[in-house]
Amino acid sequence: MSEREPVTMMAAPIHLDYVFTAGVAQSKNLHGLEEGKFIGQRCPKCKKVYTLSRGSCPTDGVPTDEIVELPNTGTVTTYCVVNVPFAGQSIEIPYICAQILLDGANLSFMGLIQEMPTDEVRMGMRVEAVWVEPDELGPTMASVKYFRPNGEPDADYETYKEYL
Amino acid sequence: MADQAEIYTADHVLEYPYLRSVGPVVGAFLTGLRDGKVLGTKGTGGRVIVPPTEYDPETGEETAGMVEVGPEGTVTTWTWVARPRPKHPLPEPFAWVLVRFDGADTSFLHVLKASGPEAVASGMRVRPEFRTEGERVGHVKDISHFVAAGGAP
Amino acid sequence: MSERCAVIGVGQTVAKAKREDVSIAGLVREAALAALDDAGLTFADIDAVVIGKAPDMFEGVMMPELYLAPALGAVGKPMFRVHTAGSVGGSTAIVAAHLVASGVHERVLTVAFEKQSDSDAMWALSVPQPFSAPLLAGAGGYFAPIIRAYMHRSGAPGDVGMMVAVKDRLHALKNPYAHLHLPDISLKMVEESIMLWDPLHYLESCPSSDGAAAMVIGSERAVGAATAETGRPPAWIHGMAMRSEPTMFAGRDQVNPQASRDCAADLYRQAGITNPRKDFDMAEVYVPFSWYEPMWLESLGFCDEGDGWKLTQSGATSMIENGDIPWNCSGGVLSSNPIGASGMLRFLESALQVRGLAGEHQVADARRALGQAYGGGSQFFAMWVVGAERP
Amino acid sequence: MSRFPELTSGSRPVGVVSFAQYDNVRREGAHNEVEMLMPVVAEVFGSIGITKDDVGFICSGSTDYLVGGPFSFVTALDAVGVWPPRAESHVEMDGAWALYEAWVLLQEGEIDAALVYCFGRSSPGDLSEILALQLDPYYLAPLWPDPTSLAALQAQALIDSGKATEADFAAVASRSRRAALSNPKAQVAYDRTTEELLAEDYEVTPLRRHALPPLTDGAAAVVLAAGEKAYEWCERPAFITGIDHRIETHSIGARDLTVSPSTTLAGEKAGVGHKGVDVAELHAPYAHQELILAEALALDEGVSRNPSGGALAANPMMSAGLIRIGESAKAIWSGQAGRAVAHATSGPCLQQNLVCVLEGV
Repeated sequence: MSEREPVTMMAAPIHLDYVFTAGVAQSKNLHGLEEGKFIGQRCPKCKKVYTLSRGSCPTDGVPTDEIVELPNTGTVTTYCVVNVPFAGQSIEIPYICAQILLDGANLSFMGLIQEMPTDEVRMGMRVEAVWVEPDELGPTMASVKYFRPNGEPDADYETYKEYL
Repeated sequence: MADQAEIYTADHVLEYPYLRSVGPVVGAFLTGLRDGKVLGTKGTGGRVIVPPTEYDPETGEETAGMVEVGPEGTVTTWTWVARPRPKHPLPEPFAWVLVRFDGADTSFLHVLKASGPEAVASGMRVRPEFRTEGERVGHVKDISHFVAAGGAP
Repeated sequence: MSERCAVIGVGQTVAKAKREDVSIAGLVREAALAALDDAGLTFADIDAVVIGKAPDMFEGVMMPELYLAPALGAVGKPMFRVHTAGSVGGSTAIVAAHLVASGVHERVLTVAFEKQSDSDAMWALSVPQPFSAPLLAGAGGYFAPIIRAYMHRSGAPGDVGMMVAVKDRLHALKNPYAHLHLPDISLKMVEESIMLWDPLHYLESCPSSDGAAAMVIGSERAVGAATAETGRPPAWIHGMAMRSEPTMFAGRDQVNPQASRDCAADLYRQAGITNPRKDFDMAEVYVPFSWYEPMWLESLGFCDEGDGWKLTQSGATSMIENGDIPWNCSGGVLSSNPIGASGMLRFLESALQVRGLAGEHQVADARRALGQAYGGGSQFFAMWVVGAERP
Repeated sequence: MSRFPELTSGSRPVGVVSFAQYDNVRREGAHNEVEMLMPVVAEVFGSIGITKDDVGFICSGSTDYLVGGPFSFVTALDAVGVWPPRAESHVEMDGAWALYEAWVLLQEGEIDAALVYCFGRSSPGDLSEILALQLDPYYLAPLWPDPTSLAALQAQALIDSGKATEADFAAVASRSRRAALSNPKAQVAYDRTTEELLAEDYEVTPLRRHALPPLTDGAAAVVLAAGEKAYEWCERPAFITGIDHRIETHSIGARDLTVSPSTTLAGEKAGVGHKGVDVAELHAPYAHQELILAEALALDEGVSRNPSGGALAANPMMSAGLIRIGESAKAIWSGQAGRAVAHATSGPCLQQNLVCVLEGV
């Protein structure tokens, strides 16, 4: 028996199940996504409009309880082109990962850009959201398939430089 | 919007097949289990530490050498689990036991098969039931469980 | 009211992609015992242990300080666990130093580690959370757009990042503990490496390493005893600071975060630094992606805003080119990245330099050095200044 | 008479001047962590009329595994709003240790006040499985022992030593849940006799349901203030005259489970025995652990133990320790106690323990 190699490694699989609660504010956002709409929330103190809010204004620490419906269009503030496949990621590489500032919002979020060559993406590019089919809409960001150029002229750097 | 008050929940799975390198001391113990033996190491003042670690559990000083202990041992404390949880080592009611192997100065946590709580007591003599040689891989579960050894404490 | 304190011992493991020869305890002990040895001490001399690491999911051990307490000789002592994301190695050292500066303890052992080969770092950092966008791009995907914004703002030419990637790897050749030893490193080699997250090439990104770092921080009295025992000088702590800001908020400057600037200002006030480029002899700064060197050069006041890339381009930060303000002589995070320990390695390397014990990557007559770490979405900062002179 | 008590630990008097906690509940289904923390932070500042601008340091305690993802403390920061940037730190420990870090910093005199907060939810996952991950990853975690089974091994050892009986465990539970009736934040409170409790079935021997803590979602926050600042914000601050924490070895097979030497040592360092104690808030998740802790701290019969109901009334992870300090401070503020001992624990079978002595003047 002792001729066998000494043990050097040990498998230790871990599997844990959770049930997450989105919370009040996030549920409002998710409800919007389920209906094919972006929801913003305005801070009562600083008046900034937050997308994908978890319920608080990150600078004031107070509930963002005023609901603001946001349009489908926005501006790419900055981006990168991803050339590396990630576990669990089914998007074909290369793809564009961009910070998108919806019109009327004061915070950008990361979104996928499609329907264009990756080497033509630029800061300030105007984009619009493409949603999944109505029967596929759900309370998740996956309801937004991706963003694509909407043909408008690029936004002036001055208009989004604070949101990089 | 239909129902403003609806709160969404979502299932989430945190899962990963960790693969741990075990180093020389834990490795020696696991190798021993795979080969059907229980090993300890010598800590500060010659105390025999089972299961062995690279360090003395009190002083942190380096431990030295492997010594075989057991295979029989004595239960130092126990608890009867009438309703095992899904990840527990045994599906049927069992006892968790701390076992001090003969020749060891510390105790080892494992499970004991018994007919019921009345058949378990601190001080009882027990021995490990190893899995078959082919099933053993170098893991603490190479010991399937403990059973009463029958001898007097 | 705060007491003088200094680093009196340091220890680190060799960083490797997989340290398959040790357990987690074995890894942290390697660094801890080396630090004790350097200080001429044993576990019995230590009053308290402060440990830091990044997310527990790297190893799948929740609050591993509980399991590691005996391995670090902490039984019967206070043991403390810090977690501040990527800055954790730095903030752990700072928490340990405060235990001495406050007069609570005389000798504190501080340890930081990551054994990320037990899992997969990329997985652990991007566990998909419900309700969030299913766009996974890893840490580089988060930072690359910020880098692009910096390039846009500063007008930096596209090859500056590659210069940093080469420079830090050349430095690493002088450091036997570094994970990456790439003797053939060149701009061409970086340029030809795969473009992971445009504008970041593979070789402009940090590796994933197993490793640990440890230091012993002592009071003035402990310093005297250690120096008498070992003959090795201390690294006096001249100042230390931490700052945090939210991950995302309207108008946030992610390129040059306010928290970074505020942290440096507080630090420089404590240490009497008025001209960082002149007052420091070297700096160990958390640069996980090449472009963070010019970005932090600006943020930390080594040059005017917009000029960081010029400093890098001029060779000022290269010890190979005898630059006047070498950065990351150890090879930095670009050459070794055991995430939880990476910040502490910056602090540790700055201490090694002012003690004159950095070996081949020693900056001649280094008297004062900066150690910096950052984490999260460039939102958590930890910094210290160490010097050869007693403050 | 001095406005400040004599200190055993440190040299600068630091007082607990405000405390707030979330409603302890089995399952907070509506609100996420940020939404739970926001009202707690608002209350801990608001009740003494200050804002985040009045504190020079923020320290929090929480753990990623309860949330199921890395960096859970990062989003929690948005409940405070750390802007402009703040000196801030986080421990992967109970909030009681976050308070310790803040207390250390306050000793140095650069800052005069600090916010400490913590949160923990047991409801999203299976706490019995999650806490198994706290154990030695080679020898213990692969067996997935749950914390109640480990506590039961300790309880059986206590019985075998002749120091306590199952009836003693039930008496602790009966008293704690009765006391909890007057604690509006308690999750489990009832008026049942020891005999009634002993009629319950075993969860795992020798522990019956009454000896176990509830599963709790909760959060808590404390404001610390040093020197005169403490009196500015609080009529009768609960000054920390002693604070210390110690850890034991990890393996429960290498420990005498019937005693808590780390608590004894921390208690000595914190000066528990220097003067009489009126109130002791002990973080004993399992009923028998209160007996071990009381012995370790040499508390006499005159000490009111866990008047809040303790962790048997509500046991929010990473928070129940800080809540013991908060409840002790409340007893000082109200004049109900002149001197109180608060205790926090972490790890399997009381592996790590913190003792904090609070005094009013």
